[in-house]
Amino acid sequence: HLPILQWEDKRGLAFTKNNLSYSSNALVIPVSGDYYVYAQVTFRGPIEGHSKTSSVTEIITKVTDSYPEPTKLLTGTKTLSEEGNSWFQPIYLGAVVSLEAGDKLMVNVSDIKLVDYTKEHKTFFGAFLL
Amino acid sequence: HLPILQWEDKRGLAFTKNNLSYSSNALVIPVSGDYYVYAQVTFRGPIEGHSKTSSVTEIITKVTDSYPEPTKLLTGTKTLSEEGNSWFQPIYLGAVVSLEAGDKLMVNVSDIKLVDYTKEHKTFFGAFLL
Amino acid sequence: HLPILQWEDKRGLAFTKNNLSYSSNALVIPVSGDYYVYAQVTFRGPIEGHSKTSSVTEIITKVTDSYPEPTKLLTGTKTLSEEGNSWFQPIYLGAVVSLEAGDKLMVNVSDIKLVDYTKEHKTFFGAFLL
Amino acid sequence: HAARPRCPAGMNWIERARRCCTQCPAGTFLSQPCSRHDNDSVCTACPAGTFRAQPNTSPKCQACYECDRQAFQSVLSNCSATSNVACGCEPGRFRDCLDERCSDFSCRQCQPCPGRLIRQPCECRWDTLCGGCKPDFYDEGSECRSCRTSTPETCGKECQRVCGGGRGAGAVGLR
Repeated sequence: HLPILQWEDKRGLAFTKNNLSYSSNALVIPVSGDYYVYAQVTFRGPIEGHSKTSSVTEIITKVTDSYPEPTKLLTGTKTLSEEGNSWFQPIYLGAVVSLEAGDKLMVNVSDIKLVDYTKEHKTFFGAFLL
Repeated sequence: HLPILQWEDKRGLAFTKNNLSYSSNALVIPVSGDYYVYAQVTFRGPIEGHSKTSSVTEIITKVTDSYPEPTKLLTGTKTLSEEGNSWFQPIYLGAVVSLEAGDKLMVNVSDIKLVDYTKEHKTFFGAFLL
Repeated sequence: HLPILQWEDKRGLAFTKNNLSYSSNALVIPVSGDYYVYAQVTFRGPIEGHSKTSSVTEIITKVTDSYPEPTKLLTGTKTLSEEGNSWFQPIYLGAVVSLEAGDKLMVNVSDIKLVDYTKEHKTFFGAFLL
Repeated sequence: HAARPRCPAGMNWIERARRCCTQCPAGTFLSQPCSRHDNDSVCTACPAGTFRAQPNTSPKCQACYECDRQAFQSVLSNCSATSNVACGCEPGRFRDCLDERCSDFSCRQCQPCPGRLIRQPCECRWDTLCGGCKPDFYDEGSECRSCRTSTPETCGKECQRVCGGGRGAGAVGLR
């Protein structure tokens, strides 16, 4: 499986409420229902000593007690045509998904070294109950 | 007009509820109000035997009984600078729009052959009442 | 600070309601709470007599009475690899943020001359209370 | 939410029933959850176009992927109630993967290696690996040319070395 991003859930713009909690890199769904789930990851490169990046991928995944394998909910995958210069590329994803209480939501990325984690307003993740 | 995408509305992650229905390639609005409407289309190419693609476009359109022509609600259009290699390009759109009961929402694309329809988590479309 | 975009708030698809108002280029928050804030800016170039654009940036910013400086809420920034031809590039941003009554939301861009303001469905900005 | 006791193998915790209930077998989904009383899980076969590869208590089955016909993918195995579709490449093509996972790929034509030996034939996972020139072909720049198409005027050193015969026989004899 692709690497899973870790998130800040308290400081700065980050917060959790209404029992939607964050633990072990996942948002934990408190009550069954339809949620708008979204995430943006800003990728940037090149990374010295790192092979040239041809594409970047962000996936919002669900892990649930009712099924032993993670389920891909949303995927953003983009090829890059940056010729060796420094590049940055945001990928935004968002949609409504039906979730069960106890389900966990995570964000996977193709390469964690390419993620710009330096500013909370460039890479973020959230969900709200409709 | 640009080609209209067809959607799966029951299987897998897809669902409709609260009388928001899907018919003839359109979401049909059950009750007047403000809706957050969104769609992502993943485009990919090149397609052999297909002229080089210079840009891709996704438009969420409204058809309403009160006006004979479709109205463009949201447009995402992007030029491509991919040199012959295989490329992927997602376009996400989302915004609040005021809709009337009976209005129909559709997704048009610049070229249907360039749409990656193979996985439900890469190309999706939805709406919810605020 | 980066230039601030001006918006149409009444004509066409634009509207404000529930006391969410627009004044001096900003959405004004009527009641404290969590809002889903979003904006898309379509950038396009090149502009004659304008140096080559290496990247475009869109930032949704908050100005609040409780703090003298603007706060960056969401940022989308992307490098461009368009070789002199005409290019266009949308950037969509959206997320939930906690706001106070009286807070003002604005959209800043790296270069106002590159913004495609010609069509309301290509460049838009909004927010709704959860 | 309240802590959940561990369920025995083959059973999953059902929040609404507040008890462990039997998993539905692969190829089916939980169409009716067990209830607090005694009736157990009711399972229904996955509708066409969907699957569940593992035992589960899911409310729905997963939608099958589709092979990308525009990218010359072919179906290696159809989607069944218990497995997703598997996609490969049409004959004479190989996978041009987007990244190492190769979950996204297009199928490009295998290179033909004109006039060359084939060191490794084209397969779904990789392109043909061309070798040196075939017998009776000589190396000209990046191409292998047939001796038959050469003429005394065009037959350079390498051509003479490989093709020999009536062309510059003396030079060849002196080797």
